Amino acid sequence: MEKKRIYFDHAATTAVRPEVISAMLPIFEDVYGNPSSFYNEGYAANRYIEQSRQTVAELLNVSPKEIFFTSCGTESDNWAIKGTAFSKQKKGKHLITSTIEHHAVLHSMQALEKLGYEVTYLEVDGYGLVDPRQVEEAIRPDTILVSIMMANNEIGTIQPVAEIAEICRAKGVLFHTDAVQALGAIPVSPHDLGADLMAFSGHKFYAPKGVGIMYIKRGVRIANFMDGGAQENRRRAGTENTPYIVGITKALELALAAMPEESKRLIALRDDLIRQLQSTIPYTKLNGHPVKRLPNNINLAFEFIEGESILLLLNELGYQASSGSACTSGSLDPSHVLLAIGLTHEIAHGSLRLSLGKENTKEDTDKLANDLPGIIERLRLMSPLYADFKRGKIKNIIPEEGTDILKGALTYEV
Amino acid sequence: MEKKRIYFDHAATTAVRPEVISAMLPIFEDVYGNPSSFYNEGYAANRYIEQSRQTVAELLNVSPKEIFFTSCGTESDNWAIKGTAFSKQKKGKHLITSTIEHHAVLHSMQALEKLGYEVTYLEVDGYGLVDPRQVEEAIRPDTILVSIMMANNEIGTIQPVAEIAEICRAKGVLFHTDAVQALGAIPVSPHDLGADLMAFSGHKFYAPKGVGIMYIKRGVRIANFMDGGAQENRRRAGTENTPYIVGITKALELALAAMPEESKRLIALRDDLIRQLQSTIPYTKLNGHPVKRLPNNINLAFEFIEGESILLLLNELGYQASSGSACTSGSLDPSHVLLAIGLTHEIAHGSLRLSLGKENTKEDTDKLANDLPGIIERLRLMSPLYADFKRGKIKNIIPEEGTDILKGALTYEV
Amino acid sequence: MKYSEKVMDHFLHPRNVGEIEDATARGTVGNPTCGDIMRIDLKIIDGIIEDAKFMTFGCGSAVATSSMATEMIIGKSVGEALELTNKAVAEALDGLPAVKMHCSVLAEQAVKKALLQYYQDNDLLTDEIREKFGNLDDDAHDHGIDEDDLPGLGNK
Amino acid sequence: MKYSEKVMDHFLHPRNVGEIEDATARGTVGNPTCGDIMRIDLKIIDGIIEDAKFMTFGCGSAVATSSMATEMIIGKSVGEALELTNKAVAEALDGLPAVKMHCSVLAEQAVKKALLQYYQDNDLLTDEIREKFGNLDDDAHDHGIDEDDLPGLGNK
Ligand SMILES: Cc1ncc(COP(=O)(O)O)c(C=O)c1O
Ligand SMILES: Cc1ncc(COP(=O)(O)O)c(C=O)c1O
Repeated sequence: MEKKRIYFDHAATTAVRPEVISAMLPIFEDVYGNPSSFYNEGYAANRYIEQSRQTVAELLNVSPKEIFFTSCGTESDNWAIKGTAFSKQKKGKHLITSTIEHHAVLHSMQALEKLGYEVTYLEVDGYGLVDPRQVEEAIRPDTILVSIMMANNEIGTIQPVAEIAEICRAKGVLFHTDAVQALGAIPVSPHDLGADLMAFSGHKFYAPKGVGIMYIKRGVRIANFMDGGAQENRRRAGTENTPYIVGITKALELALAAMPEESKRLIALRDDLIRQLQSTIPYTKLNGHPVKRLPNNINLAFEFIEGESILLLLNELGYQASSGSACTSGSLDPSHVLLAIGLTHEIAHGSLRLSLGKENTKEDTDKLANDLPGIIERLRLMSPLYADFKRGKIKNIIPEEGTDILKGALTYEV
Repeated sequence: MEKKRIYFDHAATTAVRPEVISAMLPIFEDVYGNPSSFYNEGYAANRYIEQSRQTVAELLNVSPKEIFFTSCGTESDNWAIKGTAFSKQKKGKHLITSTIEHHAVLHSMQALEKLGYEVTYLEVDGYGLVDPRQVEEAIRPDTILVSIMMANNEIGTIQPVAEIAEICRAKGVLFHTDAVQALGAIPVSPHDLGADLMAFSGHKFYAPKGVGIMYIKRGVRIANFMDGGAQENRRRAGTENTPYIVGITKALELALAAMPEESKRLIALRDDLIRQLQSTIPYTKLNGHPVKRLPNNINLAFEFIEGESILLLLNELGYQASSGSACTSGSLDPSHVLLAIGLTHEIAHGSLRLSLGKENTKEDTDKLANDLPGIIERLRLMSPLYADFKRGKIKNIIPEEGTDILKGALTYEV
Repeated sequence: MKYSEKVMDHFLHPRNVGEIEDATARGTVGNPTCGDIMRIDLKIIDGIIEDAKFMTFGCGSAVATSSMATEMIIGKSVGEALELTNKAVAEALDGLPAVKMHCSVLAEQAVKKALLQYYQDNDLLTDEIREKFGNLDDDAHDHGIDEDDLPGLGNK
Repeated sequence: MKYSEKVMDHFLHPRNVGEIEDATARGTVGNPTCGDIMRIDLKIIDGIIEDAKFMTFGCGSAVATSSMATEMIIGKSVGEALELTNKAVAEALDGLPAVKMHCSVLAEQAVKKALLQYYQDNDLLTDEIREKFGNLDDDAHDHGIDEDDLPGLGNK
């Protein structure tokens, strides 16, 4: 069973680049001093951290004072949302977000609701787009934060965040954007964007899991999330994880240097694979926006079958991917994102996310384009829904020739 | 200047053990899958995490369901305190802690005060000990949490936490203990102790900085701190840092295996060094308790001089240590711990912490015992306070022969 | 989350997939909304289950449990088949992850639903037997597991 | 936090440490509570600072700035010495970390306080000159730095 394994789950996490491991190793071995100390070993650690901050700042074209290292994207999101909530409660307790945010945002919002805050969840259209006018309409005098992600992790839809930031600025409301999926994939410029707060995570661009970055615009004051020592200019406590800080910086450098070429390459691979799969597999829907889409993201719904089964069969053939079917998580609900773009439960359960990355080639995608139709067919032939459909007892929801949008789709009556 | 460098700052942080680096490296290289996924690479990551949890649980003699991996000791403390506060506010908004806690605890408490919670800060005696009877007296019907550290990071004092836990249990109040300095240094048994919540940090026992452990007693329900995905049994979100989780586990295994011998060795080194320094350097006070003390901790106050200067001269001779003088942190106040045990500002400013570790030998401590008197003398000869003292214009606070406790010490009039 | 080898074997090589043209009885349980539907067809001759086939829309363990369930009842009498429990199915598969135990419940219920039809069609339903069917129409999706035991998938 | 080589040089090899037995004037500033005290002794002959010595209780930059300050005023006239600014001292040391700028302020003030004594003892205090002394008794510890710029030490 020693097949070549093909990794199509880059949106979940990526392998650490060898160059990043090489950059971190000497730090583990030699730069162990406490960065806040009065001896050579500590100065060395501190220098690595401050040089990293400087590099990240240059790469994002911001000031080093606007860059804070955190333990992950989740922490950055929690900090942005709860930090704003706790420091601005005199102004108000109302926050705005969308229904398709990552759980790091949604669950932070829900935690605030339990503490007496009020949250407006904006709906999205069939492509997963937030309408900036709805943001404007939702802002109230007591609104303290708008949090809309830059790009969605499941369906890849890229939001009009600059427009939303502009509205927030005009209304004097802080704007946070979860840019975890965006950084390294599409251009990210906090100043051009006009965001006040931005969350990033290293393991989406070949740094290790467990290190993130938080951008806080100069002058923006929010409460700390991680309270404790005076690290990170007194705004993020906890002994600094020097190796990972060096690692995320190296990874970001490499990702951004490669991006202009790489994003073109991935878009071509992506669109080719989508086209192939939609033409060979009937009753297939492309989830997310056809063009306002992360270069590496493919999300397809295959009618009549369930996602985990697809993943298991793919795994047998050496592919790694993910699905929006979450029966496994103990909840019966499939991905909240897929439901938010109007998919019925049964269609959402049959979704597959393929997220490409640097090591994927046309050979890989062609191989998948060749293998997947058989997998889908095999599962359909096992599906009582498909049998009923063939027998004319139920109607299909997705047209035979495929589609990229569905509206008002009905649920099967079984 | 290629002298052998001697590291005496193990209480601040430790170098990652080579065995721990070796355990982590293959994970960085090969086990990159998303632990929550449906393919072999993800299963592998997940297996590493669950095996680590199992091992940690066995080492601490608790259930794996009581162990959660976090990003650092600070996070564990924040979680324990804020998680309790946010989930128990119907019962009350009163918390109890001591004046000598780590900032991860104290600043979390202060953050809660800003949100309308009330905190009682218990004073300690001259050795830094909390009196369990005072805990009992401070508990009110609306008290939701008592947080007293197991061992202090600056002066090494070991608290009567089992007694305090017993009181809390009897009164139906949750008990958290910051055991960051204790784990790996002295026996730690959550169940015997009877704590509900405990915080640990890897980099105090030769794991990397940026990974911690949280113990939550089965049945104890507190709000999540890191909200987001369903990782860590839905109680701590964020993509799992598999290499560090493997690393902290390996480090804990090794630390606990070595502890029985190592703690005896360190106590002998520690007491010998204290004796030597107190006998050769006049006007020297031992801070902290002479016996109820971490095996690796030495904290001395040298009258008439300032700590940073000592550190800089030590660094020149190849030693790394730390001080309770915090003039550098922008605050004029020296360590809150040293003030809490009754030191005047000027004495507290002259303190030095030497924290020993596995690579320190008798040769190291003897070398220091030989070098330090000259450093202290040199600084005293530069000190206007010492000149005034010699001239009889001011009186000494610490007796010439040294002491381990001071009460009602006066401040100099200059 | 990882399945046992038995589960994977039954998922990858499901036994008795399909429909029985002239089935004596059919049981369909589950709900597309929840992500799993199981249908079991039985061919019963003289009170003996001569053949059983299944179709399943669902996850790996849904397929594996239906496959195993059909294996376990073929050749049995209807009375014996009625004693099939979800635990027995799960055990025969060398166990299921906690979050997947509901699949074995579904498999048991699909078998029972088909048997119920057989008992009803043949007027065999005594009060005693009726009890064995329990409340088939109740939510077949009561996962019945301790929330505390749920590992979960993050959507990333 | 790291000091410049100049600061370390003056800390490790301080110039002019000590007291002047027959000092013309002495200035002591700072406060043991704050962790630094500086004392500067001046030997002034015919309005020229023939010698200066210091004693300092304080951190590395407190020692270095007092050492540098004495160097900068020896051989100068009292009028010239009066123009010494904390900025000049800091610059002569190739800069100080932001959190340590107050040490240079202390050094300037110690010099001024000694000079003030000299001007007073010799009845040289005109209104114009009095102004140059500013408000010596004000809190010499107003760090005057943007909180935002403070890196800090965790107590660990
Ligand atoms: C007693 C104590 N608590 C908490 C912490 C914080 O741990 P970490 O640096 O891993 O956040 C430390 C060390 O820095 C400590 O000594
Ligand atoms: C959009 C988005 N936000 C936040 C996160 C959380 O990042 P992390 O896993 O580093 O906590 C992820 C990935 O898991 C993500 O895709």
